[in-house]
Amino acid sequence: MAKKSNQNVLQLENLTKYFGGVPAVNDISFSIEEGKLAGLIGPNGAGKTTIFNLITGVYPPDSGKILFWGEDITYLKTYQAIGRNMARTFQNLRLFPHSTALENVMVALQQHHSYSFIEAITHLGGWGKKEREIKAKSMDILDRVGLADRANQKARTLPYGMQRRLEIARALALEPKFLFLDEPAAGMNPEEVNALNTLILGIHKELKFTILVIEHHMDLVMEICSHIICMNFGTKIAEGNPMEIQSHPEVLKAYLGE
Amino acid sequence: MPVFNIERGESLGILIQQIINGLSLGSVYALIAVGYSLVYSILMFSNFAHGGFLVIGGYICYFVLKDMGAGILIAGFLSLLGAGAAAILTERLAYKPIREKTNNTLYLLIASMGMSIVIENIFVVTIGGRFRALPDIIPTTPIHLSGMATISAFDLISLLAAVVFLSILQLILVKTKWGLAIRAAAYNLRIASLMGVNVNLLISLTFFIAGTLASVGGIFLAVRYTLYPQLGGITIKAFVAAVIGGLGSLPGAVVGSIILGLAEMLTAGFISSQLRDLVVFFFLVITLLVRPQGLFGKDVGEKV
Amino acid sequence: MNERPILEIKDLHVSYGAIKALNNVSLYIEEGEIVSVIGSNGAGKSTLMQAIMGLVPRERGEIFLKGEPLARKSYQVINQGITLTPEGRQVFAPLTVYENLMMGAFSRKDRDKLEEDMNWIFSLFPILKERQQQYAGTLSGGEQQMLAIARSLMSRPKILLLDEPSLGLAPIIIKDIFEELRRINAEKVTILLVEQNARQALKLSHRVYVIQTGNIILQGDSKELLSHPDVEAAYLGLRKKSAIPCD
Amino acid sequence: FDTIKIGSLVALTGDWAAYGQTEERSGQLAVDEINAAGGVLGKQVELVVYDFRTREEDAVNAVRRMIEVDKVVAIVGANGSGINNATKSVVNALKVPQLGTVSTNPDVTVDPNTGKAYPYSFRICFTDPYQGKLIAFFAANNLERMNAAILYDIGSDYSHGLREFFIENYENYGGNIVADLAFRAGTDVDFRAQLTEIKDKKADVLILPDMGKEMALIMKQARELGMDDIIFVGGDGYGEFMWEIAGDAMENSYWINHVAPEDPAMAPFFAAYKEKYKDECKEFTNGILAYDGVYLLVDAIRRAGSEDPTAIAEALAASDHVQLHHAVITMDEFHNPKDKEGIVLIAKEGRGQFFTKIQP
Amino acid sequence: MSAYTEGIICVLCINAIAVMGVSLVTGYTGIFSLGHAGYMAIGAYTAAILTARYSFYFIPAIVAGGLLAALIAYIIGVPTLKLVGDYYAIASIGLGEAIRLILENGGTFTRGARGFPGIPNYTNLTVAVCSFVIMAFLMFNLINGRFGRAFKACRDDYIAASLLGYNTAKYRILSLVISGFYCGVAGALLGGFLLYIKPLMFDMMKSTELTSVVVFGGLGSMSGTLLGMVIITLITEVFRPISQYRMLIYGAILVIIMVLRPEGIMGQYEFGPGMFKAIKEKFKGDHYSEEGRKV
Ligand SMILES: Nc1ncnc2c1ncn2[C@@H]1O[C@H](COP(=O)(O)OP(=O)(O)OP(=O)(O)O)[C@@H](O)[C@H]1O
Ligand SMILES: Nc1ncnc2c1ncn2[C@@H]1O[C@H](COP(=O)(O)OP(=O)(O)OP(=O)(O)O)[C@@H](O)[C@H]1O
Ligand SMILES: [Mg+2]
Ligand SMILES: [Mg+2]
Repeated sequence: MAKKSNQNVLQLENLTKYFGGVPAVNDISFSIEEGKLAGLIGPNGAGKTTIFNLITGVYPPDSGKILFWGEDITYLKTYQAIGRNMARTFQNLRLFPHSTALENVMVALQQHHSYSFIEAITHLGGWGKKEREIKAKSMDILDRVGLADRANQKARTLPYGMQRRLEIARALALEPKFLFLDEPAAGMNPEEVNALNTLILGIHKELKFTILVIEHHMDLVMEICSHIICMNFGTKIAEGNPMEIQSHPEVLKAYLGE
Repeated sequence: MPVFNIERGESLGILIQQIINGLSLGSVYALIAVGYSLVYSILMFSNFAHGGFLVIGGYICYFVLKDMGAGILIAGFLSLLGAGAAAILTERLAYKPIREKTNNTLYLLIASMGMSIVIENIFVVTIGGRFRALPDIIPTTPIHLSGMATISAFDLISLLAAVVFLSILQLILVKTKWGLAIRAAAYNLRIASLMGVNVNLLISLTFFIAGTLASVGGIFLAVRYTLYPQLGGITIKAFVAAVIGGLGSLPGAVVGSIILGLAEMLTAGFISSQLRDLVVFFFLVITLLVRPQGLFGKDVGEKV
Repeated sequence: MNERPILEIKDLHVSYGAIKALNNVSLYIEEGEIVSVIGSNGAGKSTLMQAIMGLVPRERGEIFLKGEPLARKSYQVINQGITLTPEGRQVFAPLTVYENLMMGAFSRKDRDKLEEDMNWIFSLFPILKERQQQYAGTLSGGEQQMLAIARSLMSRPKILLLDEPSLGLAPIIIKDIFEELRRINAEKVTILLVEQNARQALKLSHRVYVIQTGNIILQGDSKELLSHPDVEAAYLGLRKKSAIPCD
Repeated sequence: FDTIKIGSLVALTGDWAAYGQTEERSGQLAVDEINAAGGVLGKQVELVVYDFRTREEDAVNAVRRMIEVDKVVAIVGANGSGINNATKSVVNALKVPQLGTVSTNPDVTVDPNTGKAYPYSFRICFTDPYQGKLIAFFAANNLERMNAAILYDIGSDYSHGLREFFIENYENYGGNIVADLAFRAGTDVDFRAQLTEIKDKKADVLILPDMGKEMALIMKQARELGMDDIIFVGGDGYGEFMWEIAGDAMENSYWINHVAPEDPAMAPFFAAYKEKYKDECKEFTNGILAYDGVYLLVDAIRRAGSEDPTAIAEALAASDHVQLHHAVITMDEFHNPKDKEGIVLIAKEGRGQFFTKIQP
Repeated sequence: MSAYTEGIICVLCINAIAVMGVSLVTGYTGIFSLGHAGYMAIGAYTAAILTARYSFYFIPAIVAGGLLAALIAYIIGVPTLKLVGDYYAIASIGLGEAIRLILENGGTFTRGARGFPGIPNYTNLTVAVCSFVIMAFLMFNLINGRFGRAFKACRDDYIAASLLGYNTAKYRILSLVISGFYCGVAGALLGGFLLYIKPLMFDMMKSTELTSVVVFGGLGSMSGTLLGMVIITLITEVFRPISQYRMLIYGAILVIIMVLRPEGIMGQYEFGPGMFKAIKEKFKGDHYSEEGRKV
């Protein structure tokens, strides 16, 4: 697939989605360049999560187009979209509650460290090596988000803040090229939000992901994002760097309430 | 030589007759399906012991009538009360401890299968497996409809009973705060109790209603057909009806029952009696494929 | 003063199997106070709230409401005038917004006042008015959070427990909600608040408890604590190891 | 050993529980009487009763346990051909005779591939082909009704067998099958759809190769549909409890049975049963055949003069004019009682009364 | 060894193979099926017809039985597996019954309700035990690894699973097909053991038994399933002398286990090194009701 010259990894063109009579997403277009750490902000109900849902194929848009690495992925099924090397976290936690933290990560990680059905039922061939690899890498990722000592605790018994970090770990385990984070800092205290800042920046620098993050913690967004898109009532009202956004009159009116 | 009401070739008469048959069968299914659906609507599991409540109701009625010589009103009342109490007891003994420990309704389902085996076999070991019949407390005398078809008073009464019970229940569910509480509790018992709902009381109440409905069904079945410990087994058809209608939806349970009754009778009458069940199950699967949540089931879009 | 505090917790212990979530926690709330509880992830804040509501069994310890032992079943606790906005929204997804609000008012006896309160709620959260007939499960995260708070307000509690009410809300909404809490409090509603947004919580509340791995390690006047030398540490929740490595 | 053990394979749970309980009681009654009269070969007889839940896998292990653990020398039961079809491999491998009570399918005693009898499989009742023929003979010759409808249980091997042999013979006698319809026992309780069709086809006799409960319901519903003139003819599934269900609809129906309840020879049995169990023996066909089954086995033990199962099997095969209560039994080469008379009962005044004996 | 003990071991092995299949589909993938006896029936009839009519050697006949059952599972699964929860459960009752009804209406080919006699006696102790060992080996391997985790992920939250890139439909079908194969093989062995089969043997009651054993043993625990199966089989054997109470006891034990340990006798755990630690933890707690964070 041919990379576009401007290296837009993700490109939304006139995306629209109605629920009943409500336009959750209304004629939205924007694009994200490779390697960017971008933010998507907007008041509650602006349509941010819906955009994530449209990109990841949870539901199809009413109209518009989604290009990913130049490929049209508008109507792909969820697992097909994810198969294009993207990963996301959920605003409302979606862990596997009865599995341990480690298992939660392994089930994502194995997507890229697979072995055949025959190897699986006979335990011959690459099975042992691959399994060990999956486990070790999963532990690494847990360690990265600070959950290594909780690896064997059931996900649902983790406190809320840790469940959020487990979600991030699981998304990382998919080894994506593009990471979508939906309110990763919800339920964290200021100090933890700071640490999350560092984590996201670290991931971004080290692993060279492109990241799009939805957040209501403005400090975080303004600090880490180099490009911000702001929406309200389903439409895009501003786009630019943090400085531009912070001084955009409409953004201030709609969102920051000042 | 034989004298028939139906002249050969009067297939309209047969059609009408089969429709009447189907409605009558469907109304008995409905009485069972509604109680079953009610329990489903709150605890979200298929209570396979429901057939057991029906048998309990039937036997209580039988023994009160036969051995105590009481009238039908007393017998019916005691049987409703008894089956309702048995339903509450079952819930308290077998389901409450489980739902307090876990959210997974599969465990409730298996416990309910266990309970249905227990109830059936309590009757087998105590009073034996013999088939019994209630005296004709509900008239089954046929009424001839202008020589075309016959309908029995029983059919009319069971249809009426189903409609009345359904309407009352539906009113309760839609109009009262308790009805709302049932639907809220169905989604999440813990949060419902956080709203001040005495969840255990609510569930007991639901089971009581379900038990009494089952008992009505049991008496009807026992009069129309026969009474024996395994009678509860035929509730499987009522389950199917409730599923076709949409689990947890009471109007759905009734409509599903009627549809199922008609489908069975028309299949047996016009397609093949050998394939009756096959067609019924086929019908079930097709319905579900077209509408996975049943005819009246709500498909609440899940947000990600 | 002779009068007992409106809510008093003595030596509360709660465990989940081997995990000790609350260890010898004692605290009190005077009538008309706003008290906040802060602490890091897993400190036991939500457990404390749930223990008050009777959602988790107490292992040891007692809770008094105006000197009388508090009921142990959650529906009875509600009927004694205490309401919790649970952590993580937990709205009734298959019910409409309107029905969720009606459920919030389930324990109310004065049902003729419901209409009035519904209007009050709608003026607080206009978006909920628009979405009255939408299934709560399809609301956006922030809208669900608003609904959860609104639902607890519908019960007109004497004591309102809030577990992270600002979760997922836009700053402007948080500001509004905190203002509204102050106003409700002025009408003699006592508030116990769990917040990650500690600075905001401290500003709003009269007193604060800091909780760490199940123990109360610090308590005092909110204004004082804001300038307390250890407060920086309290913000961090005194974790031995930072939750997220910052290389 | 100081007792001689006889196994009794009955269904005490599941859909056939009503029959199984009667068989267990009747078998025990026979054992008590035999023991009171001094037992056999100087020893007391003991009945080892196992339930098989109407399931073949269960029956197979029950039979193995009787033979291996309890060391029974012979087995009476079961009452279903399917069960005996599954257990026959076990009893013939372990060499212990088994006497089916109401197992009427020919395959129970005869290997369909070789046409020879299994050495250890027997029955005390007549077979499906014979019973089917009796019903056909009776309908065509005694009743002179030539337009028959059949309503059979699609899930039952018994019902299938009877239906097949009835059709074959009835057509030979010149009858017409105007309707051949099915239902499913257990889940179906409403037969009006089929009956409506039968009514439309103007059948004058309705053949019911089924078990009691369903037959009762069918007759009741047929009369409700205004089918006043059709005659019901059934097989050995008849039971007195049917009156309770079907009531007046039973009147003047005919049943081709192994036994007749008012057979004077059976009166002591009914009295003793009532005395012992404070209950009427309403499922009397099963009861009597289980009761006489025990007597036949004990007689074979006596004739064999030994507790050796093989000797008992040989003695059983050699049964010649053995006087039992309900009949005189002579085993033919296929281990079926030879030329057993069909007893026709007519349902009248609340019970099944002796009508005639037929032997086509 | 006495024929009685041998018989029990054979039945145990046959049932074990069947319940492993059901355990995979119900315990691991979360598809609640009440129709798996139907797949046993397919396996049983295929092997019976092949061996008795066409004189096949028994091993290919058994494998053919398993494969045909798997194929039918695939054909049934593709359209119906989009149903979830009790809806699939009720539909599966219908599907299982449909298979049986087709066999009953199969005319001379299946000999209908009268049953199929004269199957050669190919299931002896050795065959049963060997089949069990092989099938168990493959099954335990399968669940210990990526497929086991994937099945569980689809069970716990199919939306989350698909957002991890899993084609959940594919995994659900795969799991059903494998379980169909297992039940088919079990059915084939059962035919060779009883030497006579009839459609009624594979009714809903049988399906229900299979599934309740799985829940009884612990959803998501293969060893629990096997342990549960042994316990249930032995209970029915041990209580044989008090025949009429047997089913009562069976039902009561089912209820009591669910009440005392709803997660089944093994919970989610497998036999193995980590088991005791895990079980100890399990007993200490963590049985608290989950919060319904459904959305
Ligand atoms: N499945 C759905 N059915 C109906 N309405 C929906 C659905 N999903 C979203 N909506 C509506 O669309 C609007 C946008 O929702 P979305 O979840 O995208 O908001 P958001 O920007 O993520 O807000 P928040 O910050 O509060 O999470 C909301 O008003 C919501 O109520
Ligand atoms: N159901 C449960 N089973 C076992 N352990 C639990 C359970 N619920 C909570 N815990 C444990 O109890 C401790 C306290 O949890 P709690 O949810 O009260 O923390 P919290 O202070 O509310 O954290 P957060 O700020 O992240 O919400 C944690 O270590 C958690 O893992
Ligand atoms: Mg959102
Ligand atoms: Mg918390």
